[in-house]
Formats: sequence, structure tokens, C-alpha cells
Amino acid sequence: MLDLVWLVVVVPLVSGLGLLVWGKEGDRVGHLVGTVASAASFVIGLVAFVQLLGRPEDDRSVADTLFTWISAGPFHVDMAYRFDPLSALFVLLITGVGTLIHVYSIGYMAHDERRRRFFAYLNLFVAAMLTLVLADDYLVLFLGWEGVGLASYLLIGFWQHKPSAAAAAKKAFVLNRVGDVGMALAIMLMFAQLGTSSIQAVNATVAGQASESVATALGLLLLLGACGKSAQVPLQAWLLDAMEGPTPVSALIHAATMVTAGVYLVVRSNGIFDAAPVAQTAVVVVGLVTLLAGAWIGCTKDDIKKALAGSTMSQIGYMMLAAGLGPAGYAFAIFHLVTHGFFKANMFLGAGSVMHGMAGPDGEGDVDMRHYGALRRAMPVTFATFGLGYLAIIGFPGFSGFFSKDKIIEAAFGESFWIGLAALLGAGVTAFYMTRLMVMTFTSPRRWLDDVHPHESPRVMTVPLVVLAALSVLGGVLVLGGWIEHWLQPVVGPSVHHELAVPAWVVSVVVTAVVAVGVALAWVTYTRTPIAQTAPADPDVSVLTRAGRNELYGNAVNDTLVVRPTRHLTRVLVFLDARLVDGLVRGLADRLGDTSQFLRTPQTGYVRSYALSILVGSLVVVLALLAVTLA
Amino acid sequence: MNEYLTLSMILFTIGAVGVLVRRNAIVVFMCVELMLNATNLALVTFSRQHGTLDGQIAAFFVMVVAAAEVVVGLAIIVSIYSTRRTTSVDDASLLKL
Amino acid sequence: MTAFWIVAPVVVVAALGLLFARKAVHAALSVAVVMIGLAVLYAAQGAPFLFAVQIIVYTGAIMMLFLFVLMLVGVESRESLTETIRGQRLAATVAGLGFGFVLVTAVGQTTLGPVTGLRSANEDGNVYGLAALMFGPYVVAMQLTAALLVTAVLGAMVLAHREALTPRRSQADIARDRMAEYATTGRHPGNPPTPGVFARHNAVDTPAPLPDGSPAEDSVSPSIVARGQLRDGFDDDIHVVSRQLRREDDDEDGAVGREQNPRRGSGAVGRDGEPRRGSGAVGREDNQ
Amino acid sequence: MILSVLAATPLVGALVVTLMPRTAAAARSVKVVALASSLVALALALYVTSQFDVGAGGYQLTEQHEWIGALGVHYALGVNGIGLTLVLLTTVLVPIVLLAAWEDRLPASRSVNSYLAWMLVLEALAIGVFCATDAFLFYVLFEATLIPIYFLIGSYGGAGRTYAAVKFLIYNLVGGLLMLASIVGLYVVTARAGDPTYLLSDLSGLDVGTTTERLLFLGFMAAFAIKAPLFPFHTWLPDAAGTATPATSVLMVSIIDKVGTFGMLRWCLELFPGASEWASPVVITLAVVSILYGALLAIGQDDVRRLVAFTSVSHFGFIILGIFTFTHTATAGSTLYMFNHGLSTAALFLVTGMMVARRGSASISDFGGVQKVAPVLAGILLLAGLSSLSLPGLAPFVSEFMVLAGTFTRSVPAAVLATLGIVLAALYILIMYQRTMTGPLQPEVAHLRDLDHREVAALAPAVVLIVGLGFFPQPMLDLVNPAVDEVVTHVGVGDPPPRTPAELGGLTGAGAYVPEHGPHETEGGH
Repeated sequence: MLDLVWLVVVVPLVSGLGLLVWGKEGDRVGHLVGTVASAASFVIGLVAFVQLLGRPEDDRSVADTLFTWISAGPFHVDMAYRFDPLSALFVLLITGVGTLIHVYSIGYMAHDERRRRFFAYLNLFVAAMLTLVLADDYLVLFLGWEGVGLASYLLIGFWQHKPSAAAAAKKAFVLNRVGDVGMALAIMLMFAQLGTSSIQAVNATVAGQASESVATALGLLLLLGACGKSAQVPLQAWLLDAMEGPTPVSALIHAATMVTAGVYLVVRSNGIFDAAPVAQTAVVVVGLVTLLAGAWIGCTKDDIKKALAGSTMSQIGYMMLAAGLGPAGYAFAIFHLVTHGFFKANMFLGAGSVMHGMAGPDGEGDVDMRHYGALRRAMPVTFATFGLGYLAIIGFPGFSGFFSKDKIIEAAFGESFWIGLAALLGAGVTAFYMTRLMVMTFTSPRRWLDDVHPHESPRVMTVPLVVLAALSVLGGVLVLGGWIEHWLQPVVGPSVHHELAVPAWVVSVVVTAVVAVGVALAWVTYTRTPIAQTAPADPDVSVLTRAGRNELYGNAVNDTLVVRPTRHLTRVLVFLDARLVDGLVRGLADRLGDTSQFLRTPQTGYVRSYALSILVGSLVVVLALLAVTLA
Repeated sequence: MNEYLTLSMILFTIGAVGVLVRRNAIVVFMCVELMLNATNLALVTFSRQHGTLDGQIAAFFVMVVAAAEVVVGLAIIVSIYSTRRTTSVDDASLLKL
Repeated sequence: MTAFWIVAPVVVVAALGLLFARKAVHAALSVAVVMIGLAVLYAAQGAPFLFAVQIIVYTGAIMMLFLFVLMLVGVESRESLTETIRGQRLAATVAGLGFGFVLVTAVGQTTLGPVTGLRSANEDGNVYGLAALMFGPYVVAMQLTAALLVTAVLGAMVLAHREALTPRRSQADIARDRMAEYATTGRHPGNPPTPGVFARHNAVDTPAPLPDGSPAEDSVSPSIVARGQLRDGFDDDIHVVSRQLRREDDDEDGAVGREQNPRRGSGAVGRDGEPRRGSGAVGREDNQ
Repeated sequence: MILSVLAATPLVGALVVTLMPRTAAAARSVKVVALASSLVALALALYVTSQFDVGAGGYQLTEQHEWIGALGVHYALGVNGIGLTLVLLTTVLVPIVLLAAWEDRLPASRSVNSYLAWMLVLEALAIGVFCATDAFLFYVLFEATLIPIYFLIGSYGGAGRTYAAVKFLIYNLVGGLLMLASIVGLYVVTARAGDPTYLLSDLSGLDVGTTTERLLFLGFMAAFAIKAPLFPFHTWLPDAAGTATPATSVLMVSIIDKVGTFGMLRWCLELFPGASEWASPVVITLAVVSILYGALLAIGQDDVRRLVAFTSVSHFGFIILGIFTFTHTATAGSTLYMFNHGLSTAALFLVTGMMVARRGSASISDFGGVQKVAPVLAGILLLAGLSSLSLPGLAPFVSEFMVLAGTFTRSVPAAVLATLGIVLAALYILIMYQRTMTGPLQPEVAHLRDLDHREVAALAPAVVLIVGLGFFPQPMLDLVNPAVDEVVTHVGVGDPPPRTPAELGGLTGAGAYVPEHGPHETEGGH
């Protein structure tokens, strides 16, 4: 099966394309085909994973070239894939969570007339994401990278009739493109400096011989790409808008898989980052800033999906931070990525279930948490699974999040006290906003709108929730005995442990304490005073809340610095093109016309004038002849 | 010899000036005829000067061509007159645009 | 040379007439004079055939064509003397004088060799010489001019041709229209009577008498009536005719019928054959 | 001989179409005949490709007859990989265009016969231009292509077509006249050196003085820069494309404008390598400006056809950039880009044309929510748009990336600025898509028909090629590589070797590049 790993990409790809061109007849079974394709991919991935597991440690990497993609002169790119421990984990995550979300979507999208198309896009996404993680060449990775961007664009804008959805989709794509510029430039730099874009060769060479400046440049450019895809500051603005997409999309793409691609990229390019301390520092800074910014936003949003999206930003910030810590953090970054994939997908799907249950008479899901409350009883399964995800994300001891976050904070302290402190603070805030979310949604008194009748979602939606909840709880087993560090060692090298001033368990205790404080604070804040059905107006809330609601003014900054100048520039250029560039052309033509008009004045139309000029002309000729002869 | 040629030149000039100053298309045409005749005179004169008849032949051809020209020209004048009720060449000035 | 000095001034003066004559007919006449003068000069220079051709073609054909067109267009049309194009006359005069001066000077300054003369060329006669050239070296050119002439004729036909804008009216149409007009306006559908037919005078200014002897005024051109040139003394004629008739038949009918018949009675003239015979004889008599 | 036959086939088709009756009843058979002749041309082009020895390189299938002996002018045809690529593009696109133009509404009193005949004439001329190996013949055909386009725009376009047609004609004629001056100059130069000749093979080895070479180069370059079009000589294109029928726009932008970039590659670089290198800083600057300027202006357009025209300005910037960096990667990329841009722009022009024909307006603001009523139309528009913004997996990406990567090795600033173009590309396509296809359904477009089978059939080949060549561009690259290698070697600048070559031994997949023509100097040989 290891030789056929490429099938995990091809199966959903073929299914996706087939579903797209399949006519109306496909509507009846389209969703099933899509789900089966994703499940088949998962099975192939699982079998391959098991086979890989069975191999000796130093042989856990299968690489092959399918065909030569591009070859011209010195430029050579193979359509090559590599199935190694890192990509194997990702394949399982993507196809596993992906399949669950496919199943969930069968129920969630049951009443959408374009469900077949939705599943086609989901399949395409899975294929692109798998291409991304299996690629053995940066350009092939870029292919998947943009492929997931496209799928994300299509899925965010799936409900195209909503202008907000279409705008959000465009925004996501464009901001991703900004990151892609970095990616593309990085690959060009690889070609110029190293003559290849093969991931293995590049990392090996950069780690070995290339100058540090090259490594730094590559690192920073890749980081730019990662920022775009993973919604890290300063390219974070698209993620919250992306919640316009159907909730399964938010769960799969904007929580579990695609947005973590940036982390994958950094970890995959460990050779480059290890050789570029500056770039690593940049990664840490970006991670930290995003961690706190995301948490801040998460605290203020009343839209359940946006609150979760803020949380996603924040958690990816953790991963970035870990990835930026170098060998000390790579494995934990991936570990947190996996556990986050479980519990965040779980919670997003739970949120979708809530929205589904809270749908008003018009069928539109309600996302405002201020209209929720007391859903514990109305939607028990959702509450239970969501609660497990909640415990996982805040890092309740024993749950998966506890292990993964703990490890990262520990590594951060190992790097620097201040970084650790910031990460610790983030954990506290995470506990605060997640508790707030839980309280507002499930436990506080009901604040439902009229005509809303909350009900539990159908089985097809709750089963994936249960599975994901179980994974959220149990995900922590991966770290037992340092398994994940060991497993990833062939890819990211041996894990480095910094000696801390205090024993590791002290850190764990402190983290748990901080989390407890956050939970308590939120509990006190949101249970003591009743929650209003409408949010307090902006002037009535603190500056911090206002900033959080406005997503830390990221859109305003983009607007002021980029969008508006570009718009003005465009207008000016359109004007100049018509007046100056084309004006010169037309002006030249006009001057020629004027000259002709002037030269035309002797043309009176009177035949006698013409005759006169003929006579004068012949007189001149005769005189000239005379002059010539006589001279 | 020179006097014949001089006469020819004078007639030619008179014809040319006539074309320029007269406005009646028919008169203009006559002036053109005058110019042609002036050249004919010159041709006949040169024929005698050189002692060959080629000049006279040329004059003969000029006459034929002039006849053809007159036929067509007068037809044009008549058709212009029938549409515009005028024979003034100045009234037919649409050529400018 | 004498011929030249006699003819040349005439020709020049006639040519100048072309410039200054205000009436186109006068201009045409002066051109004719120039043509004839030139013909004489041709003859004087040993070109008798051209002399003939010049007179026949130019004076006879081309100038006649000009006159025809002049008549067609209107002999009366005079040219306004004010110049419409600013400076045209002055410029034309200056340019013309300059041109003439240059040409005349150039010719005057030129020294031509001894005149060869056409004696040898015209040995077999001028026409023979011309024919030998015309049907010899110049035969192609001659054919071409023939083609040119035919083309010119065709061109003139095309130019003179006018598209029929309305369907052609047949005789039946015309008759129907006339009857319709008669029904509405009462205008007589037949031809107006011709003047002078039954009168003692057959001149255009004499109205035709109706069978009752009264004059039919619409038999005369209205312009004559308007100018007051209608010939009177009609009654005298009646008397004379009556007398003659009485002498032959002793019949007084004419005077009675004149009062009985309406003036515009139709067919009155044709019904009675007698007066026609008489009037014809009388008219002829009267004319002589 | 086969090339002459290939070029003559559409011409014969045009003749037949012209002679057919101009009645409405015969219109269908007229179209069938036109389509059939273009398909025969396509078949012949494929046959030519099969006869072409891909590995051998050089000019093949050549034919040569003396034409004007006194001037050394020959009727000489031949193709190398680059020319063959464009011949293929031409012959592939014309049937697509004819099928898409099946129901074009022509202005009253214009017959479909002459419309199709002009298109076929244009195809024939284009094939001739791409095959000509004689500078004089090339010039004559180059100028002759103006005639069909002039009539196609001026007789069959929309409002303002006369202005656009005249502007197109005069603008391009000016360029052509400058080129004529250089053609005359070539005669003088070759006549002085011996026998006058215009054959590419004789000219490419010509040694002329630096100044002369530069002047001659400028004459050629002016014509090509206007044709391509390169900023600031682009203003005729939006006007022309904004009024022409979509079919005309495709023929003009996808095929005939390629003559500009093709001419740079074949005539400027091969005849005047020194001057090309001398001019490259300016040309590269203008190309980069074109990329960004075209993209920004595309964002600012409301007329969807003008938008597509400006995207082409941007894309031509990429192509020219690739040509004038003289690296193998970029030049091969540019050649491939010509092909890919032809496909992608054709799809974009045709699908927007179908949109415009349905709505009766080309203004973006007159659309909205069309996706709901015409999903297939929207899907193909999106795919064409995505190919225009060079999404990986679609054909233009490969070529665009090769251009950028090849440029990066020679000029980092140019590459970085050009790469910014990909963000702008995303903007202009997605804004257009967002405003026309998404959002609430506008009442004016509520009854828009979706694409019918004929339209889908017309667009399908382009779509399949765009996707297929995105993943498997190698057959095309194999075709162009030997030719590109010759050009690059001729100019003599070449690819700078990587500073720190990666050690590829033992690693799977990546193949090491071994230069076949000896080491290229980092600095040019001139």
C-alpha cells in the first residue's frame, strides 16, 4: 500500500471532479459518493500508516516521483510525493476528520439544493490538502497550497447569494495570495540559490552549506506564506470573515486542517529555520502576537463561530510559537495541531449543531450567543460533546489539550521566561473565553428569540460529534512515553529539552492554576449578572472590548494602508490612462487632424481656384525651367 | 515662325485667363477649346518648321479628343443644369467636403 | 505672311471678346471667329486638310453644339459681373499676364532654325501625306481615338439619361385624367383650337373663329393676349366672309348661328364642313 | 510543402465561404464549411507536429523559393518548436472561436460569410507569420494581418467600432512602418556585405556595427511592442477588445498579439542579440510596469471586455519579461505562456462574450447573482478567471512561475515586483466574479439562460487543455526546449548557475540539470 499512497490524493480528486461535472442525476447520491471517497482515502491512509509503523525506524519514509511536472533547462520539478511520519500524521488527520465532517455535512447540508457541489468542493479540498502534505517539492506543495486556498474560496463563498459570503471568500483568497507571494518568492530564491525546489534537497543544503542570509530570507518568505494561510498577524483578517461559510467548512478548513498548513510548512522546512535564527524569532513573535490577539478577539465576540475562530487563531499561534522554538517545539507544534484538529473540529461542529437547532423560521442558523442559553437540556448530546471539547481546549488535566498546550508552554519557558509567561497568559485567556462561550450557550438562562425551537440534531450529525469528542479526550495518548517526539524524529530531528529552573510538573500545576483562574473569572462574570439579549453598544464597553470586537482594527489597518490607497491608485491610473497615455496618442492624432484642417483651407471647392493654382504652378515650373536653362 | 508661336501663346494665355475669370460653365468650356486650338496652331506651326506632317496629325488627334471632351463636358453641364438650374461653376463647389 | 498679319489681330480681338463678352452667345460667336481665323492660318501653313476639318468640326459641329446647349440652358442667362472669389480676378490677371509674358518672351527669345516647309511632305497632296501617316504609324492611335469617341458618346448618353421616377403614363392614363379634370373643373378635354385656322389670317396672333364666327380666344397664346398684340378687325373679316358666302348661297345663317351657339360649344367646328373649305381659300387669298 | 498547404487550407475555406450564397438559409452550411476547413487545418497542424522531430531542434519542414530576386527576398517557411507551438495554438483556437461565434449577432446588412471568411483569412496569415523564416515575408504577412482584423472590428463590432478599428489600424501601422524602415535597413546592410538577403539563417549570423544593430533592433521592437502590447503602447487594445465581437477579440489577443512576443523572440533576439541585451533593462522595466499597470487598470474597469483586455496587458508583460531575461527557464516559460495565455484569454473572452450577449450589456454593474441562474456559465467563468490569475494546477501557472523563477536569477527586483502582480490578478478576477456572479440575483439577469450544448462544446476543449497542461505541461515544454536553447545560446547570456547547488545525489526525484552547451557565463558574452 505504501507504493499506492498517491491514491489518497487521486481518489478524492477524481470524486470531486466527477461530482462537479455530474449533472442533476448526481444530486441524489452525490453526497454519498463524496463521503465514500473521503472514507476510502482514510482507509488507504490508515493502511499505509500502519505499514509505515511496521517499518524500522530509519526506513519510515517512502518517496516516489509520479512524473516530471516541469522541466526546462535548469528548471526541473518532479511531481514527487513523500510519505513520512509527519505527512502520515497529517494524512490521517485530514482524511479522518475530513471523513467525519463529510458525514456530518450529509445532515447539515441536507436541505441545500447544491449539496452535490458542496461535497465536490470538500473532496477537492481534501485532495489539495493531501497534495500539500504529501508533496516532496516546494512547488508541488505550492500546488496543494493554492488548491486548498481555492477550495477555501469556493466553500467560504458557498452561499454565494449572500454578498457577505462572497466578499469574505474573496478577502480570504486575496490575503492568502499576499502570503503566496512570499511562498512563490521563496521557491524562486531556492531555484536561484540552490537550483532545486525539492524539499529534502533544499533543507539539507540550507542546513549544510548555504549562507545564513539565504536561510533567513527563505525563512522569512516562507513565514509570510504561512501567515497568509494560517491567519497569523499581519494577514489574520480573513479568518473571522471566513466564518460566513457553512459550519462544516469552518470546522474542516478553518479549524482542523488548512489553517494549520502554515505550521506544517514551518515544521517541514525545519532545515531552513534551524539555520536561520532570525526567521525563527520572527516565527515566535508572530505566533505570540497572534496567540494573544486571537484570544483577545475570542473574548469579545458574541458570534459563536467568530469566537471560535478567534480561538483558532490563538491556538495556531501556540503552534507557530512552538514551531518557532526549533527542535524543542516542532513535535509539540504538530502534537497540538493534531489535538486542536480534534477538539476544534468537535466544537465547530457542535456550534453548527447549535445553530442548526436554533434556526429560526426562515431556516437561517442563528450565530448570536446572546440568543442562546440553557441549551444543555435541549441539546444534550451536543452539550456533552462540546463540553468535552471545551475541557480539552482549556487544558483540563488528562484531556488532550492539557498535554499539548502544557508541552508548548514548557518549551516556551525553556526558550525564554517572557515567552513562557505570554503563553501562560494565553492559556488563562483561553480558559476565560471558552468558559464564557460555554456559559452563554449552554448553562445560562434562556434568551431565545421567538419562534425558535431548539432541538437535538439528527444522528448523522451527532455521531461525528461523539467520535470527535472521544478523540479530543484521548488525543493526549500520543504524547505518552514521548511517542510523538520519537515518531517525528526522522523528520524534525531529535527533540531538544531545555533544562528548566523548576521541575516540569511545577509548570503543569501553574498552567492548571492559571486556567482555573480564567474559568473562575468567566464563571463569575457571566453567571452573576444576567446576559443581555442584545450586546451593549460600543460606547458602553471598554476600549479593550471595542478593540476586540473590531478584530483589533485589522480590517481598518488593511483598509487604510492597502485597500484604500490601491483603490485610489487604481482610479488615478484609470484616469491617467485615459487622459495621459491615451491622451498623448489621441492628442497626436488631433494635432495631425488640426494640421490637415489648416492645410485644407485652400481647398475652397471652387474649380477656378484650383485652375488658378494649376496655372500658377505651371508658371513656377516654367520659370524654374528657365532659371535652370539660363543659369 | 516666331509670330505664329507668339500668337499661339497669346491665345493660350487668353484662354487660360478666361477659364479663371469666367463663371459660366459653357464659356469656361469655350476658353478650354481656345487653349486647345492655340496648341493646335503651335503644332501646325512646328509641323511646317520641321517639314513633317506629324504635327498636323497631332493637331488632328487633339481635335478628336476635344470633340469627345466637348460631348461629355456639355452633357455634364446639361445634367448639372437640369438638377441645379445654374451653369455657374462656382455653384458646384461641393468638392471641398 | 500677309494673311497672318491680317488674320492675327482679328483672332486676338475675337479671343479677347471671349473674356469680356457678357452674353454667352457673343462669346460663342467670337470663338467661331477665332476658329475660322485659325483655319485660315492652318491653310496658310500648308495644312489644307486641317483647314477643312477645323471649319467643319469646330465651327460646324462643336460650336453648334455649344450654341445648342446655350439655347437649352437659356440664352438670356447673364453672368453677374461681381466676382465671388476674393482676389480671384486680380490673381488671375496677374498670373495670366505673367504667364503670357514668360511664354511670349521665351518664344521671342528662341531662335528657330530655317523653316523646312511642307513642300516635300505635301508632294502627293496634304491629304495623302496625312493618310499615309494616319493609317501607317498612327493607326493604333487612330483606332483608340475611335474608341474614345464611341465611349464619349456613350458617356454623354448615360449622363443625359434620367431615371424614370414614376411609371410611364400611357395614352389611356392621360385621357382618363383629362376626363376627370373635365368633370371637376370643366376644363375642355380636347386640344385647344389652333389659331388662325378658319380665319382669313393664319398668323399666331389671330384667334380661330368658332363655327358661329365668333373668335375662340383660347386658340391664341396667352402671352400674346397679355401683350395686347391680339389682332383685331375680326368683325371685318366676318363681314367679308359673310358677304362672300351670301354671294354664293344667299344665306343669312351665319349671323343667326352666332347668337344661338354657346362660345365653347363642343364639336361645333367639326360638324360643319362648309366654312373650312371657304376659310382656307379666303385665307390664302388674303395672304397673297 | 506541408506548411504551405497548412497555411493555404483556411484560405481555401475562406474562398469557398465567400462564394457561398449569402442568404439566411445558407448561413448554417456556411458555418459548417468554415468550421470544417478550420478543423482540417487543425488536423494538418497535428500532422505537422507528428512530422516534427522534437528532439532534433532547429528549423524543420523548411521550404524555400526565390520570390524577389533583386532584393534577396525568399518565400521561405519553416518551424522550430516555438513557431510550432504558436501554429498549434492558432489551429486549436480557430475552431473553438468559430463554434463560439456560431450565433454571433452581426450588425444588420453584414453577412456571416464575410465574417467567417475574414477569420479564416486571419488564421492563414497567422500560420504564415509563425512559419516565415524570411524577414521580408514575415513583414508582409505581419502587416497583412491588420486587414482582416480591421474589418472584423470595423464591420462586425459593437458601438464605437469605427473608432476602435481605425485606432487599431493606425497604431499598428505606425509600428509596422518603423519595422519597414528596419527591413529596408536590413537590405542595405546585407547588400553592402554581399548579396542582399532576408533569410533568417543568413541574417542571424550577420555582423553589423553596434549602432546599426541597435537602430534596426528598435525598428523591429517598436512594431512588436505595439503589437504585444507593451506599456505605454497598449491603449489601442482595450478599445479594440471593448468593441469587437468576442471571437474577434480572441483572434486578436490570443493569436495575433502573440506575433509581437513571438517576433521579439525570433527576430529581435536572433537577429540582434547584442542590441537586445543592450535594451533589456528598459524592456524589463516596461514589462514590469505593464504587469502592474495592466493589473491595476483591470481592477478599475467596469466593462468586462476591457477588463479582460487589461489583464492581457498584464500577462503580455510577463511574457516580455521572460523573453528579455534571456534565461532558459524564463524564455521557455514565456513561450509556454504564449500558448497558455492564448487558451486562458480565449476562454475568458468567449465566456464573458456569452455573458454580455445574454445581458446586452458589458458593464459589470449590470450583473449580479448570475451564478444562481447560470451555474455552468459561472463555473467556466471562474475557471477561466482562475487560469488568468495563474492558479497552480492550471496551465498559465506553470509558465508564469517559470518566467518569474527565470527572472529571479537575473533580476531580483523585477521578479519581486512582477510577483506582486499575482495578488493584483487575484483582485481583478475575483472582484469581477464577485460582482457579476455572486450576491443577490439582480432582476435584470433573472432570465439569463445557462450555456447551451454548443457553447459548452466550444469552451470544453479550452478548459480541458487549461487543466491538462496545468498538470502535464511537459509535452509542450519538450517541444519548445530545443528551440529555446538555441535562442538562449545565441544571445549568450544564459542562466546563472545556482550559488550553492543542492546535492541531489541519493535524493529521489529531483533531476540535476547538466548544461548541454557548455557552461554559461554569468556575464554575457558581449
